[in-house]
Amino acid sequence: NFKTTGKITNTEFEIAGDYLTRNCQSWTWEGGDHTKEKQFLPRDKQFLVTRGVPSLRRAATLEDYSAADDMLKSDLSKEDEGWVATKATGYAGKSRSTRDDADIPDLSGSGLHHRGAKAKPIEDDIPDMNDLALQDEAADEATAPDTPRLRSTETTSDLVKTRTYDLFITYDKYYSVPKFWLIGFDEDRQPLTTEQILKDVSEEHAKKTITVDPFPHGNFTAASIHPCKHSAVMKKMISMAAGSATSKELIVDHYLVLFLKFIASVIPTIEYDY
Amino acid sequence: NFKTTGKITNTEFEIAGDYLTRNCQSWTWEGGDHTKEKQFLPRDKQFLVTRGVPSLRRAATLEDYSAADDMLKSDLSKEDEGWVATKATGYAGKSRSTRDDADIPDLSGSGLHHRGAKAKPIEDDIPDMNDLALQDEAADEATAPDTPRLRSTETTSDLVKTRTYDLFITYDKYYSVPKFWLIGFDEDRQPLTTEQILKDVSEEHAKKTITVDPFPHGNFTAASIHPCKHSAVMKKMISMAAGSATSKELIVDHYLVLFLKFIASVIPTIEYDY
Amino acid sequence: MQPGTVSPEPDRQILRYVPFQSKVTQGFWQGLSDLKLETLRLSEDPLDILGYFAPSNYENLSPQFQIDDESFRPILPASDTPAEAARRAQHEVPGTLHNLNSIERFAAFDKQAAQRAVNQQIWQDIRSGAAEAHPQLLQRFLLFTFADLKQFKYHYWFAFPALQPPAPFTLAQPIASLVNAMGPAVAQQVAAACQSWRERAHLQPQSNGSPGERHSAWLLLLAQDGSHVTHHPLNSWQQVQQEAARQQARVLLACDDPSASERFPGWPLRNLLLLAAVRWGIQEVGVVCVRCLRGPVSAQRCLYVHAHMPSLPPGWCEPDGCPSSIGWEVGPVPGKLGPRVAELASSMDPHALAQSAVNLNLGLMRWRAAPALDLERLTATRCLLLGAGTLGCAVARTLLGWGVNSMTLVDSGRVAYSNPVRQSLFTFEDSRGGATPKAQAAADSLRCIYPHVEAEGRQLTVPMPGHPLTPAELSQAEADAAELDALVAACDVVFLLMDTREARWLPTLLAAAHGKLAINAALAFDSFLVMRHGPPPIDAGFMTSREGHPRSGRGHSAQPHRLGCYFCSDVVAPVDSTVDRPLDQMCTVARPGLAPIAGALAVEVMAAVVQHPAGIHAPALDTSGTRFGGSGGPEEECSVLGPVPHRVHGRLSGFTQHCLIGQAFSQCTACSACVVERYKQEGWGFLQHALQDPKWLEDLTGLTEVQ
Amino acid sequence: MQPGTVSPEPDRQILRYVPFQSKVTQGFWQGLSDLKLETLRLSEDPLDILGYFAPSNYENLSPQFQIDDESFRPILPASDTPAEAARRAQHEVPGTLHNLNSIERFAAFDKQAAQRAVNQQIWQDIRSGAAEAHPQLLQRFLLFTFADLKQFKYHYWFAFPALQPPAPFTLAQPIASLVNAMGPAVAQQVAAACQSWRERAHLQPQSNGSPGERHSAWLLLLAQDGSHVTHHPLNSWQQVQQEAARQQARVLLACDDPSASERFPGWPLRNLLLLAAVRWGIQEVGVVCVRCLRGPVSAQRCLYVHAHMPSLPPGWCEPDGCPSSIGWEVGPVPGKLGPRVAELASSMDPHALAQSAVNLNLGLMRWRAAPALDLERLTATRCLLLGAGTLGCAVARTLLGWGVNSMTLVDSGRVAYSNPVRQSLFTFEDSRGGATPKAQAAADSLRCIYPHVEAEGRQLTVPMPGHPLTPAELSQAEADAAELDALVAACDVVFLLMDTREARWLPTLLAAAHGKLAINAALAFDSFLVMRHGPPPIDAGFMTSREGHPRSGRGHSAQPHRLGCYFCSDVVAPVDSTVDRPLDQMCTVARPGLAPIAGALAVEVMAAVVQHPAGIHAPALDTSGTRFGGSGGPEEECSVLGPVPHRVHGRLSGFTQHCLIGQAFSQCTACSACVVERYKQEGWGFLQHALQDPKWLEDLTGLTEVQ
Ligand SMILES: [Zn+2]
Ligand SMILES: [Zn+2]
Repeated sequence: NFKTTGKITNTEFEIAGDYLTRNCQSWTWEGGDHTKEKQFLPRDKQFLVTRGVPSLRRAATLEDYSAADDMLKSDLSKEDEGWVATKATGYAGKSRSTRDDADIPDLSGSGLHHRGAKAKPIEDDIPDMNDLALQDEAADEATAPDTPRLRSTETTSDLVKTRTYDLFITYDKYYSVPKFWLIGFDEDRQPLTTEQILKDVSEEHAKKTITVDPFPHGNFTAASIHPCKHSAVMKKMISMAAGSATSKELIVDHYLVLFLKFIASVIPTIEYDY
Repeated sequence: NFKTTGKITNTEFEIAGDYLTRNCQSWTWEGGDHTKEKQFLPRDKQFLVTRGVPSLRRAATLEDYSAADDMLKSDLSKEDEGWVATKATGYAGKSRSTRDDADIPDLSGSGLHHRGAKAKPIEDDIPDMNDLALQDEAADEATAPDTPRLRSTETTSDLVKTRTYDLFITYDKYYSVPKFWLIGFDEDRQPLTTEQILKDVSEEHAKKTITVDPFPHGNFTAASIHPCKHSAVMKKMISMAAGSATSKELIVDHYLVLFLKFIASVIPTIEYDY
Repeated sequence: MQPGTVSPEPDRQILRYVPFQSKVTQGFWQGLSDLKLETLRLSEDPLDILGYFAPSNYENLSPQFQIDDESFRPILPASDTPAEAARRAQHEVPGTLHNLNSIERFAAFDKQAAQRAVNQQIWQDIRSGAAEAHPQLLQRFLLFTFADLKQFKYHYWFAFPALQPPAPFTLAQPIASLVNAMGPAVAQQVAAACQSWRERAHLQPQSNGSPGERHSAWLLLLAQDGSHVTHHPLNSWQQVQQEAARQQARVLLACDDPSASERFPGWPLRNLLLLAAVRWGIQEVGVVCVRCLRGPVSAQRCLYVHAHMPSLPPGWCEPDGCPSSIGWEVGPVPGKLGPRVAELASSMDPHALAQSAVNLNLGLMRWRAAPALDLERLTATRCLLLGAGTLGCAVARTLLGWGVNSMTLVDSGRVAYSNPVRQSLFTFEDSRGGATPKAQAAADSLRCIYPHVEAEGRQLTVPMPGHPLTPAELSQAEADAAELDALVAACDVVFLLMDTREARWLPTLLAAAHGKLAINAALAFDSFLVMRHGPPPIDAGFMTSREGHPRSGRGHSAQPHRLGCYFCSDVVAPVDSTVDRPLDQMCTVARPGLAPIAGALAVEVMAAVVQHPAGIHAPALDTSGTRFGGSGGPEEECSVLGPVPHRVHGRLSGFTQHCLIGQAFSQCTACSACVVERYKQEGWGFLQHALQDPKWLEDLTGLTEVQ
Repeated sequence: MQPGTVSPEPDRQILRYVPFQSKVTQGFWQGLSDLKLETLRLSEDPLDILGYFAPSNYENLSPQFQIDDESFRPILPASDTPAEAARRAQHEVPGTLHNLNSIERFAAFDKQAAQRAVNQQIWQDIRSGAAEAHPQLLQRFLLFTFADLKQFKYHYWFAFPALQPPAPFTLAQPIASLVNAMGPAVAQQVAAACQSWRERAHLQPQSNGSPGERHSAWLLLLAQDGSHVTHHPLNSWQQVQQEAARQQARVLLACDDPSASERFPGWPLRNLLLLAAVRWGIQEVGVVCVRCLRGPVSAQRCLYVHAHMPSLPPGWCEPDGCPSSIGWEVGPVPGKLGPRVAELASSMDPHALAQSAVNLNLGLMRWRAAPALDLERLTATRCLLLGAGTLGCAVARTLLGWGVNSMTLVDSGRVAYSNPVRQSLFTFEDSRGGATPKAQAAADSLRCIYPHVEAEGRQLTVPMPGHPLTPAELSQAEADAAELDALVAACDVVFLLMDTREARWLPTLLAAAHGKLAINAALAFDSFLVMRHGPPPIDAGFMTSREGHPRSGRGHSAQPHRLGCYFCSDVVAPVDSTVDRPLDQMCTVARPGLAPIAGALAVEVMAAVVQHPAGIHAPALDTSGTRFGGSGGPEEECSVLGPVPHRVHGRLSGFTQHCLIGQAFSQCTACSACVVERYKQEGWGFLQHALQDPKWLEDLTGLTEVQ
């Protein structure tokens, strides 16, 4: 049935979620705010989540289209063309592993003072803390060297501060499809604005498919990908996946993995697992 | 010009108003609230007024159509048919003088407790005034006998309490025509509601042409006849009046008299002068 | 204080006067309300106001004393204009207003003390000569009020104090009309002099530049032979008296008389006669009570009163010998003194005014455009709006415009930030926090627009086929379906304004089951469909029971005499050959102009159906003029509001619009007889099966065989 | 309090740790804001909250400690659900929140006292064994906040206290990856045991029924030959130690390590090592710092740390000998301790959220329906709405729907009681007292719907020909005309939405003079006209100067390449053969659905023109497909939004709609070259003449000869 409609039931969502968490352990089930529990899903399997996923590059800098994407795009009918972008990694899988980490040019401009035009020099706002005799603490010899905000030649640290994302998948009963949510954090682990998030979204989709809504299982708002065309796209992807000779028999368990491949074409910059 | 358009200028309004007040002295010019003065009219000639005009019968009981009305109606094009009612006295003049004063059947139901469904027996609301030793005053032998609320066989009074109206004519610059306003009072001289006023309006016009608006030269609201079709009707009336052999040369001075004849077809029950 | 009372001479008739009947305009009460709210607040200090009276102008009419919005002139801030003239046709009289703060204060206030204070003023004015210069001062009045501003209810009581002479004035001869008393010729002379006085008064500007004051009383000098009459102000009594003696002429008193009675003069004469007795010391006087007829002074209507003064005891006229007075107005009980109540909610309550204005405005439509319009039939139509989004808001607003009074809005959502710019019943504040249910917010908004509307919001999810329910959800869905059934049963028209096709299925079925008119509107990006559903299969004469399976496997076995529903066109019907894409199975992205157009058209289609004598059975006309349904009479083609369409298809791209007709389909999953009957018989049992398994529904109707 | 400090042995490298980088979600700040507003108010009492960390999961990523909306669980009202499990993948750590009321309090608060209190708690938990049973207790944290709720600005400062041993822990051997330290086979065994520990933890429900707690540290028992590894809870140290002695096995400490560094473990190891030193009295220990790679434990990424404990001076471990701590987070200035600021106006300010939601929603249109739509061109269009009645309100609302940001509304009227039910920007409250100017009320209402719109209201009367002006009114009319001229000059599109024909004349002329697009909508009882005016005569290539009188007396000398204006059809033009009654010269009585339809269509026509590359010169298509204007290319026929009509005529009676074309008329009184030129040259002098004497205007254009 999911093959013909591209939709899944809540039960199928649970099956596919179990498959995903087994195979991609960075994804886990959670229950969220119990006062917002949806009765059609088990109490401790309300949604799927993976946190702190790094995003090293902005969508605009991604030029390494995968051939599979073009294939996918060309095969989709006009009806769905908005959905699968040309400028995206995605269907072909983990092409990101081929990237050169030195290729992070646009991070140099980001950082603390990058939080929008409104941000005044932060020092102005911070009370004088000289009274607090903590200065010597910074000299603690057991503290590891400070993590640079961008990859530099400094050898004191092998760490990098970069954007990260918390990602969620909920079940949208209205459209009978999964719904994808993201909350972003900048290099200083402060929340990204929607505009900033859009830089991590394929240009084809930015400002078109992303909306900001209250997360149904928590007390926050998050960006989400509008699910109204998910079923149509999923139907295409399923038929293509089934058609390919190499693929084993496609069962509903694989639905979310396929779904995440599709999402990867929308948000090519976040290196989550699937 | 007024003959071809049915409209008059503010200056012509003044001329016609002077003619009306000279010839129908119950009409007078007034200045009203000076803070609301219209600059296009003299300060003491802002509007025309006649007060306390009696209305002895309700429109629904008037069955004495004048033949001239029918003539007028049949001659008006379909476009204006809403404006001149069949059930009205009017163009032919003071047919009311032929009325039999005994023909006031519907007044018997009116009176104090007729002020709408909401009115509780008024005694409930009135504080006990027994403390005020005025009872003997009522016995004053120099006070004339009480005026009955309806014509009765009682011979102690030759007066009658009936509905009265204060009538106003303003100039509507937007439509370039006079606008007619009315405030009604019941047999106890208390303000009539709009619904009650509508009983004095020809059935053809009630709820169609009457609106309630703030009076432009005072601090009250009043019922008024919507002026949007006045020019069309006046044009017809002017051409008919000019066409009749008996009439002298029609000049703009006569405009308001003609206008009041037209209004008499809308409000056949109020015996104002023209 | 009164040195002594003297009884009237027994052989003369006592002179009697008609009291004023007070007339208070809504403008006065409005002004008082504003004054109390903005200036007076809790002050009970007496206020100077003005009252107005005029000579009688119409026969038989009882005398009136008017208080209106201009009565407040003395206490309003002085404008830069010169002092106002008295109103041309009326006399302006000073008075004192005591506005009290409670009904108890109104009852307990020492009115007699206030009365004595006015008595004293009048007495002073008589004795000082002020009343000769300004005769209106004789008519000073008192007004007590209590304004219940919440209920727009005004308690009031007037006193028109008439100072009591030691004994009543009497008639030296019976009262007669001026004509009868003096003969037609002299009477005309007298009337002409009075008319001249009245016309002249306001033409003479006063020394301070303000217009002349119209005196309510004056003197007439009547030549012995009646050949000529001159008029003179009251305060020229001495000179006129001497002139009269010299010319052998008579001096008459004249006063504007509000009474229309042929037998009794009005109230103002009382204090005037006392002035004559006290100030001039005369024993008798001839008085012309001046009355008009539709403007000019009428000799016929004027009275001639020959009054005989009581003899004033010595010392009676001293300053501290102020007489008592009478003059309290009678109340609602005839003959009994007492306060009155004006209840002005309907003319002053803004809610009532709004209602009245809206009704009158609606009535304008019948005036010339649609005289046969049955407005009541429309306004009484109870409407159920399923969906309170762009379409729901647009429909509700247009219904308000038609005066529809009862609306129930159903929606399961809450107002989101992006809603207000397109959903015309919501504001940013509703979307704040995203917590306000749409149905509730929409109903609240409708009441804010028009407080009289009976609008109700229900937060409810319409059960949809193809959205499987878990056991936990079943009971909620059952309750929702039951509530929806009750809502449809209780309304006259169901509007289907949701954003998915499947959500329209159950309401379509319910409307058919209850025989209610269903109006459907659906949007695509730049096109819309607005349609009415046909009458239910049973009403349309279709057999009510399902005789086995549908008669044949042919897909197009439409019933010839019934219009279809939204779902009847799921298989292409012969009449409807245009594109019939699933208009709603996509995201609700539409050109912003689309929803207001489709919403307004939905209501206008409803209005046309409601106004058609055949109602839900009204025949349909398409754009080409082809007619469908009805019994054939040409008069049936139109309602007052024109031909009634079945399906209106519109496109913003190219700005086209067409009316099409789609027949009912006997295998329709929503309105066919078998579905409606099954629902009527089995209720939730049937629904549950259909919701959980739409395929079963297709089997049931025989649609499966058609596919 | 510290009995003595011992310096590290000089020959060993000091063990160094990567501090946490705090990560606070918007959900936490939202929750804190709500809590402060609704519960805390001015209370500064410390609050129990929760924080979360997990082992490193991605290479190179700095360690993070998360606070989010779930952090408030301890202080929210207990629900009826059992105690929550820790989040599956993360460790739940107790912390203390000090939310302070002002920036000064935030600065001055005695943070070190609070720090000492937490030190004491950790010290107690170490000494009592509680931290062995619940190792997360070692990671207690402190959070200081000041929430500026008006600016959505949050100051905060974390401390992750690490108790200071008498001397630093040192490395008995250099840090290495687990694989390098133990060889791949053993490393895999160890990693597998750690993975098993992690998976097993939450599967074992606790005795009270709540799900199992995932311990962040545990023990490993490693067989001498590395052949097998078992995991044990921390508080079984004694037994495991004995077992190890018996088996000749090694006991290793293991802990989930948030650090991704190949050279430094994360912060949690610090207090864990102190526990080992204090509680177990050991001198050295092998530690597996457990890290994952996208989920499962990665032997490659795990570190092996062989730590050497400092020797604890006698009495150091006494209860009252609580050590001091370090662990304040660095601020925005690298390397410098200090608070941070989160500015969340754009994600928490409802106004910002509304703007973002509306923009995103608009963007949806480009996604599939109209990818080429130039939204910016539309939203940047400055619109002037002449008339704020039924049409004006409908147009303004549809413009809002399109995201148009700048609107100026002009109306001279005030909101009447009958308005709100039909004029969709007003409520009953606006009509109360009848005092609110419509233009102002409409602009206010637009801002209530969408706070970001730039809406302005002007109370202004449009001068109209045929309404003669007195000398007193002339100067006002001149000022009004000048203001109108300036408004037209400053806008991009003029909407003509008045209720008289004559009021449209001057704006039509002004739009032509300034070359602005004019969109016109007019209503009759059940029909409407929506049209765009053609380009001005000069633009259209028409000769600009008036060469004497018009060329001929022929009435139909229309210019072949210009679309007409509203007044061009005053003489029947050849293309426009349909009924062209004066739609507006009657009372504004219309079917309620008409204004929303015409208003929406007016905006959609404007949108189509604005999207067309030729703009005001876009060719027009009528319903039959006839094209008028343009240079002829087929690509010119449509804008992104479809063909652009000239005149859209619609009727509610019969529900029809047609597009017609009307050519410009060279004798037009409003848009002909001679009129436009004269206005440009003479300004008010010309207008005054035309307004006072429309006949003169007819003479001027030559219309008189045509008549
Ligand atoms: Zn059907
Ligand atoms: Zn023109």
